[in-house]
Amino acid sequence: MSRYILKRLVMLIPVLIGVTFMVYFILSLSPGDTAAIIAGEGADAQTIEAVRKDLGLDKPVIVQYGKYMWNLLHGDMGVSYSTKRPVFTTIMSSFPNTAKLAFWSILVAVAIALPIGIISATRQYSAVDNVGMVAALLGVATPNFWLGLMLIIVFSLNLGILPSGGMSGWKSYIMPAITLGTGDAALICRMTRSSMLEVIRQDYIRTARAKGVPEKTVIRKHALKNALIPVVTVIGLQFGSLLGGATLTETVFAWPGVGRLVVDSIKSKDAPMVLGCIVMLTITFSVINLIVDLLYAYIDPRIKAQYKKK
Amino acid sequence: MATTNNSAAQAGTATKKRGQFKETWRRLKKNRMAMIGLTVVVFLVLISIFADVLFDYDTVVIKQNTQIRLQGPSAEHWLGTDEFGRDILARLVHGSRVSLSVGVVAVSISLVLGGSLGAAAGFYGGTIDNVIMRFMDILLAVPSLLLSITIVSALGPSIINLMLAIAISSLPGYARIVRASVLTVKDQEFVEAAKCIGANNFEIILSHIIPNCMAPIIVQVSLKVASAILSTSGLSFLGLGVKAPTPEWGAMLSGGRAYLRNAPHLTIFPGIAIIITILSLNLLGDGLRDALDPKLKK
Amino acid sequence: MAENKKDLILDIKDLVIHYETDDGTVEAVNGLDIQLEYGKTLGLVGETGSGKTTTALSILRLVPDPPGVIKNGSITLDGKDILNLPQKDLESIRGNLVSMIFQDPMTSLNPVLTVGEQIAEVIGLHENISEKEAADKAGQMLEVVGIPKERYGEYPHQFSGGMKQRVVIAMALACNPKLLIADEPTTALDVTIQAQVLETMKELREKFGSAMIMITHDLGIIAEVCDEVSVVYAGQIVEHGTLEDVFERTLHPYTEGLFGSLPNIEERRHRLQPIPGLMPDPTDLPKGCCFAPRCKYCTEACTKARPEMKWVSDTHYVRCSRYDEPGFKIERSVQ
Amino acid sequence: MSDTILEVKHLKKYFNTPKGTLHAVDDVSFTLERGKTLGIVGESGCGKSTTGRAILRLIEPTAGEVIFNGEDITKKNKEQMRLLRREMQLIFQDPYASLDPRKTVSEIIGEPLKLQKLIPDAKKRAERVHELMEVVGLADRLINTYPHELDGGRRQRIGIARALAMEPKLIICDEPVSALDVSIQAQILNLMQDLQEQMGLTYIFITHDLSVVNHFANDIAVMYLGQLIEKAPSVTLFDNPVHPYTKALLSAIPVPSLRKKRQRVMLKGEISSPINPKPGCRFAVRCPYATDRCRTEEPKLVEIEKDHFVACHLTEK
Amino acid sequence: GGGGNETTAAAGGDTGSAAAGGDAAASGSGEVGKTDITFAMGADIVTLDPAGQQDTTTSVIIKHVYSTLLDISDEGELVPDLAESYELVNDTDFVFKLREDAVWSDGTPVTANDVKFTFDRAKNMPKTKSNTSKVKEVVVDNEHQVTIKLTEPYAPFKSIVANSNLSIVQEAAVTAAGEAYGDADNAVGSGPFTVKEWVPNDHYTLEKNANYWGEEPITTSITCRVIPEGSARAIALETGEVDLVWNVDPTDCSNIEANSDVKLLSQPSSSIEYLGMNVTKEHFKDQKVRQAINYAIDKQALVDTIVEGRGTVANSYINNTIPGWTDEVEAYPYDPEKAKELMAEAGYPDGFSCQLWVNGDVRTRSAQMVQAQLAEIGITVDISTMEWGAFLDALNAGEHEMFILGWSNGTFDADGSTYQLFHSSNHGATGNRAFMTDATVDELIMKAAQENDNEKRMEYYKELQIYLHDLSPWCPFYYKNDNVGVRADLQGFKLHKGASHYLGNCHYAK
Ligand SMILES: Nc1ncnc2c1ncn2[C@@H]1O[C@H](COP(=O)(O)OP(=O)(O)OP(=O)(O)O)[C@@H](O)[C@H]1O
Ligand SMILES: Nc1ncnc2c1ncn2[C@@H]1O[C@H](COP(=O)(O)OP(=O)(O)OP(=O)(O)O)[C@@H](O)[C@H]1O
Ligand SMILES: [Mg+2]
Ligand SMILES: [Mg+2]
Repeated sequence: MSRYILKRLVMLIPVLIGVTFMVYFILSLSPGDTAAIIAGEGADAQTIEAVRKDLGLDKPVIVQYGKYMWNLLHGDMGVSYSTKRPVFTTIMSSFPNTAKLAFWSILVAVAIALPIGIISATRQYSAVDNVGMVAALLGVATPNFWLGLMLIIVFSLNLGILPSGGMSGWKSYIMPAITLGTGDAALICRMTRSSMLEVIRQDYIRTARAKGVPEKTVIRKHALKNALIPVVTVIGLQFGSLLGGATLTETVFAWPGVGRLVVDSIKSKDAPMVLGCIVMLTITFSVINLIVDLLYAYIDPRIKAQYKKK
Repeated sequence: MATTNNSAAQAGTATKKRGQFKETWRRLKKNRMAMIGLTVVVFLVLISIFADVLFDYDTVVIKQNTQIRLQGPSAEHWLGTDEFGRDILARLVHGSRVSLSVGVVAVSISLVLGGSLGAAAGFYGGTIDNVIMRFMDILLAVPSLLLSITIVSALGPSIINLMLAIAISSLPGYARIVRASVLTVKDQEFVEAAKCIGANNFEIILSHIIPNCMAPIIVQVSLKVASAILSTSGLSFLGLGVKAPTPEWGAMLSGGRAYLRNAPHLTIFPGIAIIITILSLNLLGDGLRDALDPKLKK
Repeated sequence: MAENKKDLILDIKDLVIHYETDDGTVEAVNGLDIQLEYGKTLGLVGETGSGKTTTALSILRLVPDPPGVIKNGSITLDGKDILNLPQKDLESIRGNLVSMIFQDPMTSLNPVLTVGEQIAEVIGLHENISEKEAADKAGQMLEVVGIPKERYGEYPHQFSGGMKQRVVIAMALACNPKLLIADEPTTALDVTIQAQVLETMKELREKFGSAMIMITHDLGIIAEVCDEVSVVYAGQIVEHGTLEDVFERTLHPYTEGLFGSLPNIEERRHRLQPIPGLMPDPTDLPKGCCFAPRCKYCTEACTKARPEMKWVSDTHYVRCSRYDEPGFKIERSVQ
Repeated sequence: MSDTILEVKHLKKYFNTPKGTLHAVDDVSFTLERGKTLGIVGESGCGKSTTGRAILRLIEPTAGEVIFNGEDITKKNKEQMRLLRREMQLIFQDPYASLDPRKTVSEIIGEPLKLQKLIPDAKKRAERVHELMEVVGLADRLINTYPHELDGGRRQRIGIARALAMEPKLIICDEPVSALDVSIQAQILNLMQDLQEQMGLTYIFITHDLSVVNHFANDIAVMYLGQLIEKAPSVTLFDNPVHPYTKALLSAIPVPSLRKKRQRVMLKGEISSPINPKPGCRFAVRCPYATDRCRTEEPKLVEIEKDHFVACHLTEK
Repeated sequence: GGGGNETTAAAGGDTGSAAAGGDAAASGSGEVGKTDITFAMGADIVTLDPAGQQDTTTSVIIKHVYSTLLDISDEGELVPDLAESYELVNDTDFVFKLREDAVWSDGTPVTANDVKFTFDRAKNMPKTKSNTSKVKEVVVDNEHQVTIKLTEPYAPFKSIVANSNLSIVQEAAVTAAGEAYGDADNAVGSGPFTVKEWVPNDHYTLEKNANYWGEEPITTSITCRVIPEGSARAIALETGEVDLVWNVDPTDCSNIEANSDVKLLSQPSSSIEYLGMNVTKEHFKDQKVRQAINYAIDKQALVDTIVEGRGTVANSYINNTIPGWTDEVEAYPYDPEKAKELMAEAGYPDGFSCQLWVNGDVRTRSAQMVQAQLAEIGITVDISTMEWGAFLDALNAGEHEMFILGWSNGTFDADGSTYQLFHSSNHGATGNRAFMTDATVDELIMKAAQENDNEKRMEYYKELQIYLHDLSPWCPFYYKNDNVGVRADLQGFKLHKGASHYLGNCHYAK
């Protein structure tokens, strides 16, 4: 098993190289002179040149990239072009916030999605199923930032029971987590439903019933665990994308997370910052995928056996 | 008795030619939710086709009239007017064109690109598979919205770039789906049978594998068009949307957010338009999934 | 025989089950009767789709609903009226009074639970004992079917097909059921393994004294393990009798066809005599005898009305309108 | 000797799996005469299908020669192979999986004609498809139906028609009837038998059902774990099985008769894994008569009487 | 509503003319209650190094943490800060006399050496380079006096030293921290507050500087929360999560006005919003075209739509709050007919097509209006919304035809509204994005800059504005209002004319 984990972690290296290269390349494509942006409005040509030299932007892209990677391999993510602060500390101050939010959002999503998905599946084509599915779909269909703003108006402004934004105490988690959670809930819900439908058609469910296992236990003990495997994948993927893709929600709720950081950095062409974020996200994303895969093994002994062999 | 039987079947042959379609359609028809979805989608497509007939672009859609700005729904302007006094309904109608075409084009691009990559990976396996899928892993490692943002800010905001960005960021999804379905189809005996009667790889992919991978792809497409529309609105929120004054739902939605409290209709109507579209595409997609998957037959 | 009701474990009368689907109503079971005595083994043979599994499921009231609907008939199991039993009582009967073995051992076991747990579960459900005792007993059951109890904690994927099927048998027999229903229990297995499993089943059945319904399409298996045979065609029993009745005094043309279809080990390269045509579409059964369209003895009258059940002897009945016509004779010659 | 259509020499097919090398087919040799039927029997996973596929080069054999009509086809290039495919065809076990669900009956049967450019003209091709359908007993009205609308028996007839389209000399039938009901099975077996008589076809008939091969084949080869352990004319094999495994196999068949009960030779255990097999007789672990020699030394296939080959140390007295 | 704005500004002042005490007395209770204040801004600060910033967001915190030689009072007057007085000893030499009691937050005295260090450093820092380009050298006369020698007479210099990016930094601290100077743990200032913490993208907190040498602030701590969404910012104020909101979006103003719990303070700002034209480009070489565009744009409609009426149509190129502004020019009236005439005269009776480049949501909205209005006189405008970096880049390269930008004058000297924007030596990046090259303009700007007599200077600026008005390199849109939202019961807050509001006196009554 540990060999398997090690192998997966080693596989991460080429992905990291690929990702950083791709992002570096795209960023260098983008219009706008980085030096001019850093130098700021009103800087003269001389200043811009000075900044350019200072940051090493006068060298060819590939050299810059090489230098970046070299430093990265030595554990140095560099300093932000725009704030001069070390990239790593900046990311570390916002990444945990995003992670916390992502965690609660997924929790909300799962708490909503699993019961609805299961009930929908066990009563396929019933009214409960239809209502549940349409509700779930509404979750996917509603643009995040819109829902966020609506929630703020209702719960902060009109009812005054929740803080409109920022990250202070458990109350401030509620609305962002719901905003993010509902979208994911929809996906998880649908996945749970279809996976559950698939599983309850299986012979072993019929066997369990034939053994006299009460219906509730059949669902809980026999069906759910089997149905969870694809659901766990979706949860893992969603969690991964929450870590990087919560930009809109973070903006609406003034959440000091990495999503805003990375978008701001993209816009200001702050390459070290963008790359730092991307590297960080890639690593966590891969680690989450790994955890998901290990979870599979925990859920499904057949998969565990496969990992052991590899 | 035998003869009557025969002639009855003979009469049926002409229609049976398109059995697969008919079968799917027959099953789809029974799914009320999916039919609602389909109706709405067809309606939207019609609206976007006939947008110019309904509202003139130059004189109604982009023409400003600040005297009547931010008016609520009225007989004259069914859905009210926006911050420049433009008719929101007219903009929504024309916006359906942009939103739908962004969705459709983005999805087509990534379907064709991602699909061929995935098909190649799945069919040939080995090194080709490895190279392609590792490349997809790289794309997949970056959250798709971030990737779109990076690409749009690199290429500059415009409809085409928006489509490209969304297309590229959803490449890996298609590659994976197509690859997976190719893999399942590839090992079916009928592919071996084709090989056995002397079909080459190209013929096999074209006439056996692709048609049999269509079901999951069709489903994916209908769902992805929806998420492309959503992504567009997200990018508009970040100021990376289509060029003004082109009406686009996402841009309308995020542009109206400054007026959320005083003139909520600016955001509510585009919001509803997006929700309805995505909802119906999803209903249709889910319905297609059920209709195309004989296992789910009741 | 049929009147002698008091020692029947199972009494199914005029059972009608339909599947109401979008594509039409599948008439899966159409007036089927089964009487089975305690401790006896009944074989059910018939073609694919003839309604064997549906009948078996209905005994446990496990016919999927929707789309399955039990239209008519009664099922009395050990004196209990199954069709009108409350859900809770049903659950206490399943796995206990009656248990079922399904065709495919590969899919009948839950892949994420250990085999031991799965056997212990049924024991725990029906016997008022502690978890520990249930586990012990499950271990014993494993030994009984010839699997070392050390393998209690292993998962189904670690077992071969034959062993899995034996686990399923252990599970089915764990609570000493009075009736065991085996739905094609060896179809998925290789011949040598099938022989092993059948052997195990035979031994155990003798040991536990359960009655059994053996569903199969393999007449060889019937000959080997059953006391009585019912031949099912289109949801009806067309011929029923003891082994000798059906094998040696075949009365129904369909039964004859079945035998004619079998390649004979003793007689090489003779031409087989298959039944022509196919089973009728279950959503559109003919008005008359369901076998009429394929029957070489078919007459005008056969296509008009469903034939009645006719007792030939105490143990043997047939559903064919022509059987008692003077001069009518099945061609099958018993070797 | 001139009548030999196929000669397989030391055919091997190994698969590389994560667990090790899987010896799916391990040194199988036999010859087959024109117009005859060779039955290959054995338990699941013993390499029957792999043998069939390797002969057709649907999978590349690891080693060995396949001499078809005097030519070693393992040395042919793609284009030559394509032409050779006209001569040798395959009928599959699973009539559901082996037909493309998106194609109509006529498309499926017409496809080989089109691909091999035998009948480029669409109209003539349609006529030929008609003929073929008639040959296999498919009603004309089915011409435009899709496979999923048909039952297993008819589907298998389509598979047969497709194989016949190119008028092959050799047809490898990979369990063509095991998915079918007995009554349908009998229909198909009769059909295949008729076709063989009419067209002088040569069959390799793969099955696990001994009663079927007995009915059908001239010679029977028994495989165990990738190896051929006994081969003899069917009569000989049934009357006088020599290898302990063959005996067990024969005795395990349930006989649908009340009078002729066989004496059971019960085997213990199950077929073991073909991955990195240990030296020695592969059947030794299950063999009631196994000796130390069996466990260490691999027996060779020897001809103990005319046309009767056995690989067992116990026969070499 | 141009007139209304001025009174709103007065409302800002009515909280007390002298100090916070006046307002506190008025409310009847002399006792001070809550003194920890939270306010909200739309973006985070960039650094705590004064020389590393020049954006308005960051300058706020710099103003509270550091001191400058001179300061600009709430009313826009130049007042002493670290320098208790200054003297222009000849045309080019300024002598600044430092306060002797001024100390750093660590207790050490602020010395002339720190001032010299600050200016020497500024000459090499990208963002302060242009502000110190006229500084020849800084001479330390004694511990509390420096002489700053300029390369040429430069009247605006006294205002420039009030710029927050020329805040005096401590030599020891900067040298110790090196490149990393500007973080919460190494910034040392001599202002009324010190930095307690800075959590990027979330908030920073300032605490009263115990060693502050000036008037002791009432506020004990100031927390700034970063809330990017305008409406969320307003809501946070209304729900009381924050006490004050720096920049209230025009669309949120009416909500704040309608809510009695909160109050909107408003005054004309020192910024101007304009449409710039690249006078080197084909169509825009022609003054008539530029004038036609000025006639064709309905500036009042822009004010009403873009800033919801919270601004004044710009009549001139200098802001109306800045000394030197003239009311003698009048904004081009909205007159499409006249515009069409001019277009015809210029040889474009059927108009032409051109590009308009913008950045950001609000300016994109303005651009849409411009587009719609220019369409009326036959000009087809293609709008490109760009990222800030790309936008500046393109403008600096002079590839553009038209653009929309704003200019904010931080020094309250008219030079700050003219030299960079119109002098021919400042093409592109430095500010002259109209790429103007006009001898008269250059001459007037230089004359004004080098003239130390204030009255004469103002004359030059008037002349310049009249000339520019006619030349029309821009179409000035409006002077927008500076809108600050506060809790209704917040006391001690006064609007600063240059939007550099001081929060040190904010508090609530008990
Ligand atoms: N869930 C279901 N929904 C609809 N029709 C069904 C369902 N289950 C079975 N049927 C139909 O009912 C009929 C009887 O099916 P059943 O499974 O009882 O047959 P069987 O004799 O067990 O066949 P087999 O030998 O293939 O197992 C068939 O026509 C079948 O298609
Ligand atoms: N493509 C492959 N890769 C790896 N192993 C394979 C592959 N194809 C077959 N095998 C293995 O080779 C062995 C022989 O398989 P084969 O399909 O020839 O058996 P068979 O005798 O036809 O069995 P069955 O009766 O189940 O069809 C099996 O153990 C199988 O798992
Ligand atoms: Mg069945
Ligand atoms: Mg096989």
